[in-house]
Amino acid sequence: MAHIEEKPFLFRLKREWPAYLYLLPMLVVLLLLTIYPISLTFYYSLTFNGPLPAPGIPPNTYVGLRNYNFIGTTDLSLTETLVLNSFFWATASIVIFIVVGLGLAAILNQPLRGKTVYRTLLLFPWAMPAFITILTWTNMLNFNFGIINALLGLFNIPPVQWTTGGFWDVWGGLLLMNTWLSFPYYMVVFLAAMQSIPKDLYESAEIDGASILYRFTHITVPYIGSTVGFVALMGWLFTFNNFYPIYLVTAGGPGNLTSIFVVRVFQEAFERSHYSLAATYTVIDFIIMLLVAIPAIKYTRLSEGWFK
Amino acid sequence: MKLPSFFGSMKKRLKGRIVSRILSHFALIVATLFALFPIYFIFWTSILKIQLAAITLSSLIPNLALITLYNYNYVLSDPTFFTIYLKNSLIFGLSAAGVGLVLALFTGYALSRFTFPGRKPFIYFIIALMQFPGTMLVIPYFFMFKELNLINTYLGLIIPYSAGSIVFTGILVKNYIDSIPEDLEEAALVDGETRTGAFTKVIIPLIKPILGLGILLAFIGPYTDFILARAFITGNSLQTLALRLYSVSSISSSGGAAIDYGVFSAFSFLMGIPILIIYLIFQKYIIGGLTLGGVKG
Amino acid sequence: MATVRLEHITKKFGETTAVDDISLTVNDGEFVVLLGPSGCGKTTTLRIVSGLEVQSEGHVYIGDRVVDDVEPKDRNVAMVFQSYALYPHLKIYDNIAFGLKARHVPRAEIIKKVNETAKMLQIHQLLDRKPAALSGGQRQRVALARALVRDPEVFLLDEPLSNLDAKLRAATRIEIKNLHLRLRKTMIYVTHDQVEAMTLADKIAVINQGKLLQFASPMDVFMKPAHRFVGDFVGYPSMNMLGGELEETSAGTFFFTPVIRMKASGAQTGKYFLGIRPEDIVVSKSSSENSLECSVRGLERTGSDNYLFLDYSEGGIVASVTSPDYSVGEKVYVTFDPVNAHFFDAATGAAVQLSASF
Amino acid sequence: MATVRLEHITKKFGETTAVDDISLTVNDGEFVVLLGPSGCGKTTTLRIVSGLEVQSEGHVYIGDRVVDDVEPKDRNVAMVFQSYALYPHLKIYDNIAFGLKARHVPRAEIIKKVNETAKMLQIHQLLDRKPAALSGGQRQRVALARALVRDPEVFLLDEPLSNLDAKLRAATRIEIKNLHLRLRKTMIYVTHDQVEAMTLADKIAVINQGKLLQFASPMDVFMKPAHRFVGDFVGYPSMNMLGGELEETSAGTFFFTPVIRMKASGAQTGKYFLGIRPEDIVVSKSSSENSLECSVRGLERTGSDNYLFLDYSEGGIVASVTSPDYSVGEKVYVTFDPVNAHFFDAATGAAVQLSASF
Amino acid sequence: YIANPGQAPGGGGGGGPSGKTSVTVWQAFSTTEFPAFLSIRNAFMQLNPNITVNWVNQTTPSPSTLQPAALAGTAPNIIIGTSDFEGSSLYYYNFTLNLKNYVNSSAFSIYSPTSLADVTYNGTDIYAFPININGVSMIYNKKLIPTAPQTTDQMIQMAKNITVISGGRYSTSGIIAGDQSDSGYRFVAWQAGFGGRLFASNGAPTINTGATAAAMSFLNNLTTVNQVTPAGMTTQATWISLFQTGKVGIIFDGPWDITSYVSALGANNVGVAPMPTVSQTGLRPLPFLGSIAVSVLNQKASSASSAQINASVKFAQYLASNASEVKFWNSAGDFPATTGGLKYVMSLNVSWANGFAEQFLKYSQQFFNTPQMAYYWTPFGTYYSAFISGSSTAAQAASSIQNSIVSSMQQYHIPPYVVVSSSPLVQFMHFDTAATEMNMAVQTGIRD
Ligand SMILES: Nc1ncnc2c1ncn2[C@@H]1O[C@H](COP(=O)(O)OP(=O)(O)OP(=O)(O)O)[C@@H](O)[C@H]1O
Ligand SMILES: Nc1ncnc2c1ncn2[C@@H]1O[C@H](COP(=O)(O)OP(=O)(O)OP(=O)(O)O)[C@@H](O)[C@H]1O
Ligand SMILES: [Mg+2]
Ligand SMILES: [Mg+2]
Repeated sequence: MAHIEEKPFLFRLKREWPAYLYLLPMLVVLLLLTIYPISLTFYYSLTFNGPLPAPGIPPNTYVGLRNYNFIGTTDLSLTETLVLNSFFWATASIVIFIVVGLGLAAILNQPLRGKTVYRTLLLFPWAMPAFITILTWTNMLNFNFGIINALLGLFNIPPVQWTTGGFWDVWGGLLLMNTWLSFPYYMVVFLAAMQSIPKDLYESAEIDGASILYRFTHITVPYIGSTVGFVALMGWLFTFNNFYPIYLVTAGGPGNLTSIFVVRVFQEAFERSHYSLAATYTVIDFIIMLLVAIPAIKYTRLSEGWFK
Repeated sequence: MKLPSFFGSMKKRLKGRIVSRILSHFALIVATLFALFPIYFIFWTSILKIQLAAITLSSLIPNLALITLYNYNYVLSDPTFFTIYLKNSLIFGLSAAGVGLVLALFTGYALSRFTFPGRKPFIYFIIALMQFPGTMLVIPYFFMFKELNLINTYLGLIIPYSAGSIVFTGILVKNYIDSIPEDLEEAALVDGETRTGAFTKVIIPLIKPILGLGILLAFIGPYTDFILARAFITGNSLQTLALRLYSVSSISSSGGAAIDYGVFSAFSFLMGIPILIIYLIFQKYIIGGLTLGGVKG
Repeated sequence: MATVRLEHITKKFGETTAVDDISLTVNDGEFVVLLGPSGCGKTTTLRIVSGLEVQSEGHVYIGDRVVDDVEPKDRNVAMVFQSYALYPHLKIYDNIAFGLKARHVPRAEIIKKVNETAKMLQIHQLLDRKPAALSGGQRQRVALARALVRDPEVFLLDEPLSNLDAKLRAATRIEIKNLHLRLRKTMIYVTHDQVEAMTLADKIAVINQGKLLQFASPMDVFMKPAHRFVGDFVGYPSMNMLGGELEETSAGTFFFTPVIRMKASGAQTGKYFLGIRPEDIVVSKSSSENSLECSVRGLERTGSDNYLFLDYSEGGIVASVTSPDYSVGEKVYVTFDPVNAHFFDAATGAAVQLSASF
Repeated sequence: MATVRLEHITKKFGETTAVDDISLTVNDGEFVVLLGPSGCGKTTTLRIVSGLEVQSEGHVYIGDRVVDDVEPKDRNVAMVFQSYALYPHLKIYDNIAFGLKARHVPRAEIIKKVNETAKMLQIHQLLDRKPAALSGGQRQRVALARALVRDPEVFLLDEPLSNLDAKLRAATRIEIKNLHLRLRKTMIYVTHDQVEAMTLADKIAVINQGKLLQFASPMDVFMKPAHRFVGDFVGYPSMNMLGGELEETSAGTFFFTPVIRMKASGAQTGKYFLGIRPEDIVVSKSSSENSLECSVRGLERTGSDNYLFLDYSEGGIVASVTSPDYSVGEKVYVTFDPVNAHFFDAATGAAVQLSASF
Repeated sequence: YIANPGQAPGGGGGGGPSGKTSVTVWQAFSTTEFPAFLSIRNAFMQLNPNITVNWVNQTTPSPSTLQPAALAGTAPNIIIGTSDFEGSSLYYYNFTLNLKNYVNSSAFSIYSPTSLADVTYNGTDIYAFPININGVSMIYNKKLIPTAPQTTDQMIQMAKNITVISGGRYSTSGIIAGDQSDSGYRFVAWQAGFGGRLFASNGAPTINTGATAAAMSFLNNLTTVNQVTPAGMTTQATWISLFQTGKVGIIFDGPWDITSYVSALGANNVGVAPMPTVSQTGLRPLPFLGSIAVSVLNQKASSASSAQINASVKFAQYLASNASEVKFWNSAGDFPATTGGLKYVMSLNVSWANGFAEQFLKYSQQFFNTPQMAYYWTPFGTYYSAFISGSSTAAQAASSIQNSIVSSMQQYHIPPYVVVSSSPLVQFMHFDTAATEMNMAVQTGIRD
C-alpha cells in the first residue's frame, strides 16, 4: 500500500476495474453497432457501391478518393450550399429556441396559478412523435388553404409561400415549425436551470433596489449562462443533423435552398441508391460535427457536468 | 395620520402584481395555443367530415354537425391495425426501451461513480460518436445484419433500436446518478454491502425518476422509426405503424390516388395515443429528467 | 428616524399562521434580536419588514410612514440572508456594488463607497475574487458589506452566523456587535441561538409558534422570563422545571411538587411550574434542611463550566457547579434560594409573581 | 478487541496532503474526538478508518489485524454521516435493517434488533415513515440507530450534530454521551466544535492542517495545550496570546513582551508566545503591582458568563469576569498568576515548559 | 420471438409437404383498387386450391427496396409496380423473369400493343403483364368550364374567368397544372407540347433546350402572370382535394383519381378531354403513357422453387387477365390494358372514359424504359422549384437538370457516358445500343 501514489494508474486500475464490467455491454454495443458501421461508412465512401452497382462492376470496388473528388469538384457548389444551409439551419433554430425558451421559462418561473398545467400542455409538441406532427405541419403551411395563411389573413397579412417562396418565406416556415417542435424542451430545461437559482439572490437584489429587468439581466442570465451554452451546443449539434423537419416539408427545396447534409444523404442513399456518395457526404458531415463539437466541449466549460 | 383600510393598503402593491400576472397568463395562453393547435388540428381533422382543402377557419370551431367517425372506423375496422401494426410497433418500442435502459443503467453508473483510467477519453469518445448522423447507419447495418440473417426478424430490429438510445440514455442516467449523494452508497458499503449491492439496492431504486424520460425517448425512436424499418422489414408480419402511416399518407403505386387526409389524421392520432399515455403517466419524472440536460431537440 | 414598528402583524400561509399578531417597536439605532426555535416565524417577520412578504393583517411602519404599500426596493432597508445570497458569478467588488449600481449611483461614488466598506470589514484584498474562492467567514463579511455599503435606514439580518463553524461564529459575533456600536443603526437580527441573542441584543423578542412571548433586554429575558417557554429556551442548560400545585391548606398557601413544599402566595391556587436555573441550584455533598437527595447521572465539562446531571426520585435536575469533582452514581444534596425561583402558570405558560419561601 | 490504531497515516489528494503522518491509538471502548477546523483532514482520517478512502502511506489496525486491504464491508465498523445518508426510498425500519439484511441476519432477529434499537432511541413510532417525513433530530437518531443495530466493533461519527439547531444539538450531545457510557463501544467522533469535543470525549485528538497536534484527555487539552494552535482553538473565548522574547540579561533570564516583564527559565532564549486563558485573568478596578492598565472595549454577556474585551496600549485582551458591572471606556487593571501562563515556541508553536514569575 | 408463424415464406421451400404452394405479392394498391385485388386473389385461390397467395404492403417495389429483401431471403415472388423505369430496371438488373419463357406467346396477344410495349424490354423480352394503362389528361369541372378548351390560350382565358382571389388566396382556381411532388411526370407532356423531349435516341438527356425552358415558363406564368393557379401546390393530395370540392376548374390527372372526382362532383359535372394544343407551337402536349404491371421474380431474387415460380406466373397472368382488369375498372376506374377490356370500357360510352381514351391513343408518348429515367425525377424537382421560387431562370433550371443527369450517368457509367477514368474501375457494363434505339423509336413515336 505504501507509496502507491507513485503509480496512480495501476492504483486506480486496482480499485476501479469493476467499472469495465459495468461498461462491457455498452462497449460491445459501441463496437458492433457504432464503431464498426461508422468504419464501414468511411470505407464505403472510398468505394463504388450501392445496392445496385452498375452491372459488371463488383460491389465494394475500391475507387480511392473518387467520390470526394466528385463532391469537391463537380458537385462543389452543391456541397458549399449544404454546408451553409446546415449551419444556417442549426444556428437560426438555436437562436430562436433560446429566445423563446428563455422567455417562457422566465414567465413560468414566477409564482403563477396553474403553471404546472401550462408546463404540461406546453410540453405536448415535444412529446408527440415528430414524424406525425411534421406531416401535419406540411398541410398547415400550404399556401392556398393552409391554416397558417388563413390565420395570417385574419390580420390582413398576405399569404406566404411557405414551401415554394423565397429565402425568408421557406426558411421562415421551417423555423416556425422547428420552433414548435423544440421550444418546449428548451423551455423546460431553462426553467429547471432558473429554479436552481437560489430564490434569495432575487430577494436580495429586490431589496437592493433592482428592477425586474435588472434582475433578469444581472442574475438570471449570468447564472444560467453555462446551462444555456451547453444546451445550445447540444441543440445545435442535434439540429444540424435533424432530418425529418426539412425532408418531410421541403425535401431540401425549392432548388437547394433548404438542402442540408442529412437530407442530401438520405436522398442520395434511399432515393437514388448512390450509397457511396451518401457515405461520402456523411463522412464530411461527421467531420464538420466533430470540428465543432470537440473544441466546444474541450475549450469551453460548457460540459463540465460530463466529466465531474 | 389616517390609517388606510386593510384593503386600501394592499391594493397598490397587488395591482402591480395583478397586471404582471395578467401579462404572464396572456403570454402563456398564446404559447399554449401555439403548442396545442397542430395537435388539435390533427384530432379535429380526423373526425371532420369536410375535406382537407375545404377546411376554413370557421370549420375548425368544434361543431357536432361536422363530426364523423368514418375515419376511425376505417382505420380500426381493419383488424391488422391491432394484430400487426400496433403489436409490432409496441414490441419494438417496448423491448428497445427495456434493453436500452438496462444497458444505460450500467453505463451511467460506471461513468458516474468510477474514476477508472480512461474515463475522460471514453466520454469524449462517446460524445464524438453521438455526432454521427444516424440516418447513414442504416446502410452498414443492413449489410451487417444481412450476414447475420437478421433482416426481417424481430431481433434484427430490436438490436439497432436498443443501441440507438443507449448513448444518450446512458449520459442521462450518469447525470442523474451524479445528483445522488455519494454518501448513500458509502453508507451501504460500510453497512456491509458490496459495490454491486450498493448499486442494486440503493442506486437503482433511487434512479426511478429518470426512467420515465428514458422510456419515453427510447420508446419514441423505434415506435416512429421509418428509415430503418423500411429497409429491414420486408415481410407482412413485421410491419409497423410508421410504415403503415407512410403508406396511408403517400401516393399509391398507381402514381396518384389522393391520400385521404381524414384517414391520415385518424391514423396519426391513434398512433400518438400510446406516447401521450406514457407522457402523461411519467410526466412528472419526464420533466425532472429533462432538467438534467438531454439533447433531444 | 428609523424606528421600525410592527402593529398587530399576522401572516397566514393557507392554514398555517406563521406570524400571530405580533406588535413591537424597534427604536432608532437599537439592536433587536428575534429569537425562537426553528419554524416559529422569525424569518417571516423579518421578510414582512423588508417587504418581501406581505402581511395578512396589521401594519408596518418604518420611520414615520406606513410601508405596507411600499415595494421592498423603496423601503430603504438592507438584508443579510442566512445563505448570504452572494451572486456567484460576480466578483466581490461587483457583489458589494450591486445595490448601488441598481440604484444608478455614479461610478466614482460606487468605487469610493465599496472600497471604504471593504476596508472597514477587512475584505479589500478580496475584491477581485469570486465568492466561491472565499471562506465562510469571508463570505459572511461580504454579505455584511453589501448591506452596509448602501447605508440603509434599517438592517435586517437572518441568521447571518449559522453557516459558520463554532469558532468563527463566536468571533464574528463580536465583530457584528462592534459594528453596531460603531454605526448605531437600527438592526433586526434573527437567530435561534440564545447565546447569540444574549450577547448581541439590546432587546430580545422571544417568539414561539408565531407569538411574541417577551420583548425585553437580554438580562430581563434571562432573569425574568415572562413565559415558561422563555425560561426553557434561554440559557444553557435549560431552566429546571418542576410541575406542582399551589394549594391552600390550613397552614397557609403552599406550593407542592412531589418532592418540594414551599410557602407561596400571590396567585390563585392551581397548577404551576417552578423553574430554577442550573446556576441557582446549590449542590452539596452533605444533606441540609430542605435539600433534595439526588444521584449523579453524568457530568458535562466544557473546560470553563461544569454541568451536573442529577436524578432524584421523581425526575432529573441539572445544576451548574464549579468543581468537576463528582463521580457518576454519587449521592449529592441540592437546594436553592427561593428568591431565584420562577413560577409559570401551567395552563398558559405565563410567568406569575409568587413570593415563596421554604 | 476493538482497538483502532493508526500508524503513520498519510493521505494525499494530488498536491494536497489531507492527512499528514498521523499516528494514534484508540483503546477498546474509548470515545475519541477528532477536533480541528474545517478542512483539516478529520473526515479523511475517519474515512480511512472505515476503508472508504485508502491511505497513501501507513497502516490501519482494527483489533489485532491490519485492515489496509480489507473492504469497508468487512471491517465491522459503523459510520454515521454528517448528512446522515439515510436511504430516501426506504422506510425507517428498512433503513435501520439495511446493514443486517446485507449481512443476511435471520429475519426474526432483524425484527427484534431493529425494534430494540428503535425503542432505545425512541423512534419506534417512526418505523413506518420515510426519511423525508422526519425532523432533523429524528433523522439524526435514525442514523445512530442504523449504526447501533449492527453492533459493530467501532463506531465512526462524522459531525453527527452539525445539522441540528443549537438547542437540539446540546440535548443530543448528552444523549450520545449517555449512549457511549451505556454501550462502552469504541467510538471515533469528528467535530469542529470544541464544546462538543470537551463534553463528549475521553480523549481529544486535535488536528490542524492534517497534523495531529495533541492527543490527550479534554482537561489536558484544555489545561496543558501542547501547541499554540490547541490553546487558541480550544476554549471560548480563545486563550490570550502575547508575543514576546526570552532574553538573558545581566539580571537573569526574562520574558519580555511590550508590556510585561517576567522572570522565566527552562528554555533557550528566543521568541515565544505567552498564553493566558480569559478565566485566568484577574480584573480589578484598581491598579496593583504588575498589573496592566486597560480600557473596556466591550462586554459580552451570555447570561451565565460575562466576557470583558479589553484594550491595552499594544493590543487586546479578553477576560472572563463574574460581575457584568463594567462600562465601555472604563479603565481597569489586569493581572494574572504566572502559574497559569502557557508558553509556546514562536516558530514551531509547540508548548515549552517555562517556569515564570513576576 | 424471431420466428413468426404468420409470416409468408418469402423464399425457397414454399412448396410444403402438404403439396400447397404459397406465393407472396408485394402490392400497394390504392384504397379503391385494393378491394378488386382482394377479390381477384380470392377467386384465384378458389380456382387453385393448391396455391396460397399472400400479400405485403410495400410502397415502392423499386430496386432499392427489392435488393435488401432479395439478399435477406424475404423477397416476394411477385411485384406490382409501374412499367417504366422501375419495372424495366428490375429486369435490367436481372431480378425478374422474361415471361416469354413461361407462357405461350399467344397469351400476350390479349393486350393492346401500347401496353405490351410498355412491358417489353429490348424489343423482345417481356418482363411483366400489364394490369392497366394510364396517363394524365385534362379533367375539368363542367360547372365551371362548360366546354373543354382546345388551345392553351382558350384554357387560360376560361380559367381567368372563373378564378376568384381574395386576400391573396384563391377561393376558386382556374387551373392546377401539376406540382413538384410528381417530379416532372406531368411536365413531360408540356415539354413535348413545346417541341421538346427528355432523351435523345442514344440515351443522352435533351433537356437543356428552349422547349424545356418555354414549358417551364408557361407553367410558371399560370401563377405569376395569368394568376389562375395558386402558388405552393406542392402535394397532390391538396389539389386533388381542391378539385373534389369544386374549387378548381381544370386539373391534369389520370384515371386513378377519376372515381373520387365523379363521386364528389357527380358524373355529369366531370369532363375529360385531351390536353389543349399549345398556342405558341400548335403542338399537342404528350403525356407519358404507362402501365401498372405485374412481374415475377426469378429464382435468384426470390429463392423460389420452380413450383412457386410457376404458381406465381399463373397468378400474375390471372391478375392481368381480361376479367381481372375489368374488375379493376369497375372498382377504381383503371383503364384495362387488354384489348377486350378496353373495348368493353369503350362500349360503356362513359364520357370521361372516352376523353381519356382519346388522349391515350392519340396524344401520348411512351415511358422511357431506361435506367437513366431514374436520374430525371429528383433534379427536375430541385431545379424546377428553384425556378418557380425565383432563384433561377428557366434556362438555368433546364441546364442544371441536364447537368445533374449527365453527372449521375457518368458516375454510374450509363451510356453514352461510359467514361474511362483514372480510378481503378476494371469493368464497364455492356450496353446494347441497338436495343435502346429500338426502344426509343417505340417511345417517341406519336400515335396519331
Ligand atoms: N412560503 C411559505 N409557504 C407556506 N408556509 C410557509 C412559508 N414560509 C414559511 N412558512 C411556514 O411558516 C412557519 C414559520 O416559518 P419561518 O421561516 O418564518 O420560520 P423561522 O422561525 O425562520 O424558522 P427557521 O429557524 O427554521 O428559519 C413555518 O411553519 C413554515 O413552514
Ligand atoms: N476527494 C478529495 N479530493 C481532493 N481533495 C480532497 C478530497 N477530500 C478531501 N480533500 C481535501 O483534503 C482536505 C481535508 O479534507 P477533510 O474533508 O478531511 O476535512 P475536514 O476536516 O473533514 O473538514 P470539514 O470540517 O470541513 O468537514 C481538504 O483540504 C479537502 O479539500
Ligand atoms: Mg428562518
Ligand atoms: Mg468533514
